Amino acid sequence: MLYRILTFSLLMATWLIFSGLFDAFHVTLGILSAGFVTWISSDLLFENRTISLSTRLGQALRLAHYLLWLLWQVVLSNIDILKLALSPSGLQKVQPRIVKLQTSLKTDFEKFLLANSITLTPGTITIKILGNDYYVHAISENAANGLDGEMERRIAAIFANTKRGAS
Amino acid sequence: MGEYFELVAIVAGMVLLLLIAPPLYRIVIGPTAIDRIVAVNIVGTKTAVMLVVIGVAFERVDMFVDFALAYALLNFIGSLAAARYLHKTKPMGGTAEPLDGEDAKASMNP
Amino acid sequence: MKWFGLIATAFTGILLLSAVGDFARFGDPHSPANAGVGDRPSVSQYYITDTYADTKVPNIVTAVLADYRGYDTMFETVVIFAAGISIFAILRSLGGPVVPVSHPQAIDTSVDGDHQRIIIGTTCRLMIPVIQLFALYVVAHGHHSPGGGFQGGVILGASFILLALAKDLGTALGRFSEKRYLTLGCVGIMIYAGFGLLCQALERNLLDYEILHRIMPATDAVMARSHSMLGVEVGVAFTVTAIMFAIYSNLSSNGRLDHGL
Amino acid sequence: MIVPFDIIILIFLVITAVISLRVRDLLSATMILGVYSFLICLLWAEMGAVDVAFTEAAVGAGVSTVFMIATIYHTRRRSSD
Amino acid sequence: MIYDIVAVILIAAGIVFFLGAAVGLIRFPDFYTRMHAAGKGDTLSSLLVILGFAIHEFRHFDGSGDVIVFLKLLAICAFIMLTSPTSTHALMDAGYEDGIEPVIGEGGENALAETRKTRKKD
Amino acid sequence: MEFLKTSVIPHFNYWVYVILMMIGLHAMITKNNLIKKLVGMTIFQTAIILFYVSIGVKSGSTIPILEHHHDDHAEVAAADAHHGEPAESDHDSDAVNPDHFANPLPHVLMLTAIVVGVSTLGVALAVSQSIFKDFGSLEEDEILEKIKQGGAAIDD
Repeated sequence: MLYRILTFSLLMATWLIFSGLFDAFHVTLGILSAGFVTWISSDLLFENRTISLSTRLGQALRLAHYLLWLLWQVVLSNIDILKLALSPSGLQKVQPRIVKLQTSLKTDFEKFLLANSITLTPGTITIKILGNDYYVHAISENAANGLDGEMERRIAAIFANTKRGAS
Repeated sequence: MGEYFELVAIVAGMVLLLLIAPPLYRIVIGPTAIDRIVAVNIVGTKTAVMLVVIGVAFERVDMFVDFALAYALLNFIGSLAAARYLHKTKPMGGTAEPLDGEDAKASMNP
Repeated sequence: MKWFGLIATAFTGILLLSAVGDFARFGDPHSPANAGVGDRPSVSQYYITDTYADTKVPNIVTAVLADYRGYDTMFETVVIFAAGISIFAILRSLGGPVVPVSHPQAIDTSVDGDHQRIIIGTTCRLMIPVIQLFALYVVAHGHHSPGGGFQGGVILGASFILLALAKDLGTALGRFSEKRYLTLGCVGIMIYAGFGLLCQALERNLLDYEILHRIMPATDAVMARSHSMLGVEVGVAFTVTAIMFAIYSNLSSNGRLDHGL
Repeated sequence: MIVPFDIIILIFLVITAVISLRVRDLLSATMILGVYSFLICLLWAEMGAVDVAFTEAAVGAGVSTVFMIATIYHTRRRSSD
Repeated sequence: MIYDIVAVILIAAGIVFFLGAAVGLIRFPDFYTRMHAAGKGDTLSSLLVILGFAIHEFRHFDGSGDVIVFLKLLAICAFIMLTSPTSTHALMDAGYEDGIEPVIGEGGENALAETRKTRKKD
Repeated sequence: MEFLKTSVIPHFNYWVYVILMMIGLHAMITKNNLIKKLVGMTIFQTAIILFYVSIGVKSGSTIPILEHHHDDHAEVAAADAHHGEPAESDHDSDAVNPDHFANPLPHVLMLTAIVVGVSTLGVALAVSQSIFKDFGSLEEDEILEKIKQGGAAIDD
């Protein structure tokens, strides 16, 4: 029930951003729509419902902080690609390879975050996840060496205090 | 001030439109089917951006932002469907034909 | 055949091109279609100048679609519904034991990994509620910004299609089963026709929404038109959602609704 | 209506239409038809037909490509011409 | 004024990154490396261009509509950030499943090669 | 050159609509594959929609959605931002100048056509699947050959 209310309020906030009309009629429509979506797909937004709300809040704050760091990594990766693509000798530096990466992350969401972060950071894209092994396509040796596990540590730190409740 | 930024929008839009040409080149040449799909994905993202640009040029962004949002939300359904298709069918090495005739097919799926 | 096609195409093309010169210049505000002939204004000018006074709806296209030309739109919706029903009639194999027909190409040779579930599944899990909310927003705000029943319905249908693509067809059908979507399609049409018949019951013409202010609370004759348009759009959205998902589920499973793309 | 956009998009449209009909691989043809739909959505937005463009955006990006891929999955991917 | 300058700088940067992605799409040797250019260049550059226009919209603060448009544009950025890596990954994986052999540079290895071999034997 | 200036340039859109329509028609006549024919049909259909929308375009006009009317605050801001338009048009809707808005009628006619078009595309694809079930092919000549031999399995 708690999670239903959380879903509903998140969706309602999204509706208010979408709508921009705050008269009674449209807000009523918003409540109806958000309620409807909560009814048909509330189980989609949050999968694990055993975590308390305060830990969720802490996770969300740390996640936002992590996303800012990730944004900076995205800028770096683009400068990387730009250098490779535009410099005349760039194609010699393209030495693609597929490397295997072991991870100790447990839950699906952490793995998802790691996979997308790998995809967004310089020179690497996740191809497959088999169990705890990530198969990563790296565009050069440099990029492959960049996968030193810092990202994994950061992600593990986000969800650090929920290991008991999660899984 | 408004006209000045409108000009910026039109110039940016022209450049963005002309930058659709390289993916289009990839679509025309594209050795494999999946190269073409990648190019389609790029054009889709660019379309979402272009819609915002057109909205600024019309000075009615509040109307155009809605379907830029629709594109951002729906764009990956097409690529996802193509990816699912390629997942579920025989590996073809990117082409519609088996690689070297029946022998290759037999060796792949004995 | 090739030469015949080329000749026919060229002939038709030349015929059409010879008429192109008679059209008004592209973008001419005073062409007959835009400004009427002589001193008689065209109907589109009436729509632009008088819609807001008539219906209090800023989006002229929505107003014309759902109010002035509501009769047209009602049967467009019926056409969509009929398309859904005919696909059902063509493809759906009902009754009897399900014979496992071998798909011509369908051999799942993929390495069984978790990436499908983890990456695509999680993204779709996060996206689908937002897409559904956005679709409802599009339906509800058709009066003030582009959008309306058709667009919202297609987006809502696409969200279920996305669910079917991310997990499998069974998951999507578990939420939105065949019985439900056929019912929803009928309900949409009935909502639309119901608004029309309600007007007739109050002794006005079919789909003449003005009279509905008698039964709607706190509305006058103008706002009644605006609110009835919203109701009609909701009906359209229901039908379009149902039929889009019906088409997808039948096409992707070849009418057997067992496992799709 | 912004004339330079108009001309560029129309040229691209003709190119994509021809290419989508010339490819032998039906999956590619379908995806290129998706590009065609994106471009025509841009064209209508630029001509001021916002509602039409929105419909085309929802239909072209969301459903029509998926329908065609579903059919190709159950039939055959290769075309003889 | 300062907002406008920032906006124009962001848009210009976005266009430069788009250019990088486009050139990479043409020049890179195989599908996998092209995917690097396409997937990353596109994400950041659309983000930057949309952010530039968002800042332009944010500038005149008097009406409520503009803040809403600003927030909506930020929402577009968020959704592109979420969907773009996913579709990149999906296409990459689909390409591998379709049997396209990656070009391996000198000194590199293909860690996925054995999984493909075992599948062929099945 | 004179022809180009007087006949092609002012009617550029109409020329392209004819070209697109002929591409679609040619595909529908000569292509052998049924899916290819459907691709041609889609192109043909969009060409017609392009024709209709082109008719409704007015140069210098904006989209057919009136400015904000719901609150006075935004209305003033909108009137300030849109210097090209007389400010009183926002207050008095009788003073809306039709030349400032694109013609909404073609948009209405074509909006439903797109969604109906995708539904009919769905029906056509369903028929193709059904044909493939019966004949095992989507090529027109192979299907005709099988019909001539009478070897089509009517029941599957």
